[in-house]
Amino acid sequence: MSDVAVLGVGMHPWGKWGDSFVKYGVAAARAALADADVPWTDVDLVVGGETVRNGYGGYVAGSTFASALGWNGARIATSYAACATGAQALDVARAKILAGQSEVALVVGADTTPKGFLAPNAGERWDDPDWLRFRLLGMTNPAYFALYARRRIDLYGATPEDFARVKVKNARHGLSNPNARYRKEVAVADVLGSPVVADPLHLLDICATSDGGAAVLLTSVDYARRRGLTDPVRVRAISTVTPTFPQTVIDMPLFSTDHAGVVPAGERTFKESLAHAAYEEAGLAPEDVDVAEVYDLSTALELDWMEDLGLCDRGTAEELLRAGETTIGGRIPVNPSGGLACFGEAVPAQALAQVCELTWQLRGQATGRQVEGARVGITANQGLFGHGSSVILSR
Amino acid sequence: MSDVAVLGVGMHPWGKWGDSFVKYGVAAARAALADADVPWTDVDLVVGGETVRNGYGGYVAGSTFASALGWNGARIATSYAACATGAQALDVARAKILAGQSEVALVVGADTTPKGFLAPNAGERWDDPDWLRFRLLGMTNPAYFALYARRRIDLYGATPEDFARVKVKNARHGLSNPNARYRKEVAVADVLGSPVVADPLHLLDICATSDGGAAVLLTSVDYARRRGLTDPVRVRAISTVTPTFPQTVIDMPLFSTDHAGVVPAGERTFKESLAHAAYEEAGLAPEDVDVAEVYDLSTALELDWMEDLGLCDRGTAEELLRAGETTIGGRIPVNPSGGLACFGEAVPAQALAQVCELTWQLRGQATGRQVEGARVGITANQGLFGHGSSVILSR
Amino acid sequence: MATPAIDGWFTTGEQPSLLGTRCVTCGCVYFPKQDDYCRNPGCDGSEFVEHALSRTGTVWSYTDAQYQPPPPYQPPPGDYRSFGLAAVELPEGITVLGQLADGYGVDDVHVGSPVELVVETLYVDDEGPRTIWRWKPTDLDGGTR
Amino acid sequence: MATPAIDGWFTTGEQPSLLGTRCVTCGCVYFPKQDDYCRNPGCDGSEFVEHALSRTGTVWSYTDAQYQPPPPYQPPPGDYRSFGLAAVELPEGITVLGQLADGYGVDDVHVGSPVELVVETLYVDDEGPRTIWRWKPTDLDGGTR
Ligand SMILES: [Zn+2]
Ligand SMILES: [Zn+2]
Repeated sequence: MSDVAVLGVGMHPWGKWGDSFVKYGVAAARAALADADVPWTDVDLVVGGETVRNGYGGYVAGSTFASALGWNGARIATSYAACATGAQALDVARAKILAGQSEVALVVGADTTPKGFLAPNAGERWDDPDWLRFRLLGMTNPAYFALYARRRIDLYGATPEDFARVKVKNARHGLSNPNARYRKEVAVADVLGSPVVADPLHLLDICATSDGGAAVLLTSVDYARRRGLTDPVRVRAISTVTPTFPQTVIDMPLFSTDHAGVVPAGERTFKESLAHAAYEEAGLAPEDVDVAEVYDLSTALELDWMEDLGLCDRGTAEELLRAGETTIGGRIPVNPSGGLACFGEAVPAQALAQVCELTWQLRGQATGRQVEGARVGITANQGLFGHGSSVILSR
Repeated sequence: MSDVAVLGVGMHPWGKWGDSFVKYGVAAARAALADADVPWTDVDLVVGGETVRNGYGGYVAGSTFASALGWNGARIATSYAACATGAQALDVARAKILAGQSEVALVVGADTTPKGFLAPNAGERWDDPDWLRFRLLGMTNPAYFALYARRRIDLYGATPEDFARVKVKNARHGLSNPNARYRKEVAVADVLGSPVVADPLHLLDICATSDGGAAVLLTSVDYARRRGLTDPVRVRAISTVTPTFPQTVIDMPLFSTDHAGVVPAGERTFKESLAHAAYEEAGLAPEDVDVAEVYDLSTALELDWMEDLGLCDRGTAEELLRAGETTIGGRIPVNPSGGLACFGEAVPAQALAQVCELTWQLRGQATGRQVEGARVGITANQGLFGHGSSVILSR
Repeated sequence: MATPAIDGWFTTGEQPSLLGTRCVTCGCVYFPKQDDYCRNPGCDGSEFVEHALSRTGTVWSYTDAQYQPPPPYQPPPGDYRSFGLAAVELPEGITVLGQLADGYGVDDVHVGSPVELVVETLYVDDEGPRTIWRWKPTDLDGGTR
Repeated sequence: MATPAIDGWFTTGEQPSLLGTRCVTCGCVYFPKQDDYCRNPGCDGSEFVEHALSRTGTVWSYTDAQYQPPPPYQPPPGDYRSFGLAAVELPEGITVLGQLADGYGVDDVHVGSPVELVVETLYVDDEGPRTIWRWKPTDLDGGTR
């Protein structure tokens, strides 16, 4: 048995609230505990998703949340993995449970983010690629997203209208999600009428940065059973594999790919391998998936992810989109939560928010955005420096 | 079976080399792989101890080391826990092995540190206690150490000469340690003649900050057996418990203790509980310990640790010290490596360096500083914000 | 005019005191102020009232800063002079750090000796003197030292 | 006199080129330079020689920066003007980012179109112009676009 149970999930709504990340994390944690009806004093492990933009308290997020909830002697851990932070924190909690070293683990991520482009911390760091890419190239995060988007246009015939349709769909999905920051219909013309940030991506193609928090209470299946839960949502896979050398797709924040002239490139791209490892671990295939939450840092990236997850063949995501198959009610709804399009990114919380959404979907509690009969859900995201994750949950 | 095997250990010598932390980490990792005679391509998990002072590459240390050693598709994780970082990284690796999700895990920590007092990162952060304690109080790390040292004087009759004797002992221990930064005899008069930094602590009572790296290759006991190792050094316990509320000993970098007026304080201090949990997990007692590596951020702290670890009664560490019982050849040698006194602190590497030293001691390979017949060793350290660790290894 | 180096952490009258908060639900006291959540693990209170801490207490331990601390410490004008530091146990069961009052050093206190809170200038900036709370020894001769 | 915005990353003559390193053991090429350890997982080489990358390649993808990037980006003097960016595949099997040469934008390239390396001014500081490598489209009409 290598499953663990998702006993409770909770979020602090995404937005621009101007409070401390700790407040969001505590609110999300208490919501998850309340959802599971488990007292804080039962928690024997707290894993924090680190935020690197909030002083020392952010570096030691596990400690910060455990202390804020009230020191109870629990073990703590703090994980950092850029956008995959939440999934890696979840992975640590799962491993401790499966190793028999924890029964009730609380995983928390929260962030307070500045307005505008994400930029490096202050100071000159001539050996830090994340600093140098701004200094030497003016290469922002959206510029990387735009490179991927442009390839869809030049290689597969995607259009800016297709990208806009992703936004339209996700905006509609998120309309009644109480934790979403943006809850407003958006038309294709709105997207195309918004300023171009990095050609071909418009402002409304790119996700904002938000404040927010999310928490997941993981327990052993035994603990869940002792509490009368015989059919909890279960974590079936957490993939956090790294690339294989040479990585031949340019990856934020780097200046170049690896050199493919000596060692041949592997058969799968990094993002494909993330999903592949998740399916292998779960013993499931793309056909088994009922719902997906993927990292739509840009609208076009959602289309990439559908193919990386094997939900359709390479170059065909636009077809599914145009046919409405990725909308709730379609064959494979993508981002029923509204995705990053409706939330904006709160780095250490985001991968956990995906797990929260899938949990609600698999329990049939996603009011106003429910994917009917969903039994298997998958998430995907990618962070800087070879980080990424794919989590599979099932009922 | 909840043991895992320490198959290889390696270090990059401590010093002030002025290179990137990545170089130290890679050197230590390759040394650990060579020590174990395991190829890098066998490693299926890399856990990095994060450094928060080296740009983005430091935040994602697991990724940074995995990438530098060459992307091989391994899983990665990055842990941060201030001074306990290395132990927490080890704990993640152990959990993944015991959960059956890894067989060969490489744990790496390395740092490049600035000269002088450790100071907060740049920028104004009026909600960050680590920033505020400098701004409002001028309260440096040595000032906290001095508070603890002074209590030993006022409560137990310790003297500055006693503190100096710790330095003299550790300097002698480290004389022939090839990884130590300082390899020079020191006399009591040298310590007492050095400038007072924070009364009663002199410059030579306080550890420096260093560059350095350490790595530990953990494997399942099965994997070790398949490689013909039937009696490897084993990890018996990794304690990373947190305090219980109210924490009544003032803890760096905080302004106050918790309030003990409503909830009564627990029976053990935080540091005592760290060791207690380690002994419980290992099924061992202080009497079983042959050798200890403890975090002598100051000379006086080594004396506190001896009592926190139960190696002697509260207030009696000076007696053991004066009687030579904590020297190699004595009843319970403390810091045979030379400790922080000879190394200086390299935060994410330090707790791993302790494990390296105990591994060499338990294998009988600690040339020039061997504790004869050592079968059980314990480590201890404490970081900021409720972090700390105690690791027990045995043969 | 002198202004506190940080807003809302202490009062500045003749009888200054540190300002913390108290959880309305369980009574736990916090300094610095805690406003959002109670850190007592058995309490999920989220309502707090301001709470002035005791002005006097006894020394838990003490030291000094013989070297100038690094930034963001702001040195007072003139050559560097060392200053004392103490952790002080207040009667309500909380220990609070502070510098020792101007002119006092490690020879003026011992573990258990009494101190009281004063407010003095920490540094001077464009807007004038910036003040901070400090602990002033009140029994220089009665100690056991 | 113009100086590179970063030392040792590119040459500045008539035929400028990017400077990387090559692992003596396995032949893998690195840009930016890798000097300490080889990142080929099957190689533990630690000796490297400087290696000039191909001056020409084909566009892997491209975009532009229509808003001024945040610091540490240093804008050139005057009002903000958008600039192009491209990831370029070099014949030896490595893809390298760069801005597009002055005056060129997203309409001048497409996936697969050829470019060559030029060196131009990135910004100006106290010591004069600071230069950077850029990709210049070389076949403005021959594309399939
Ligand atoms: Zn309370
Ligand atoms: Zn090589």
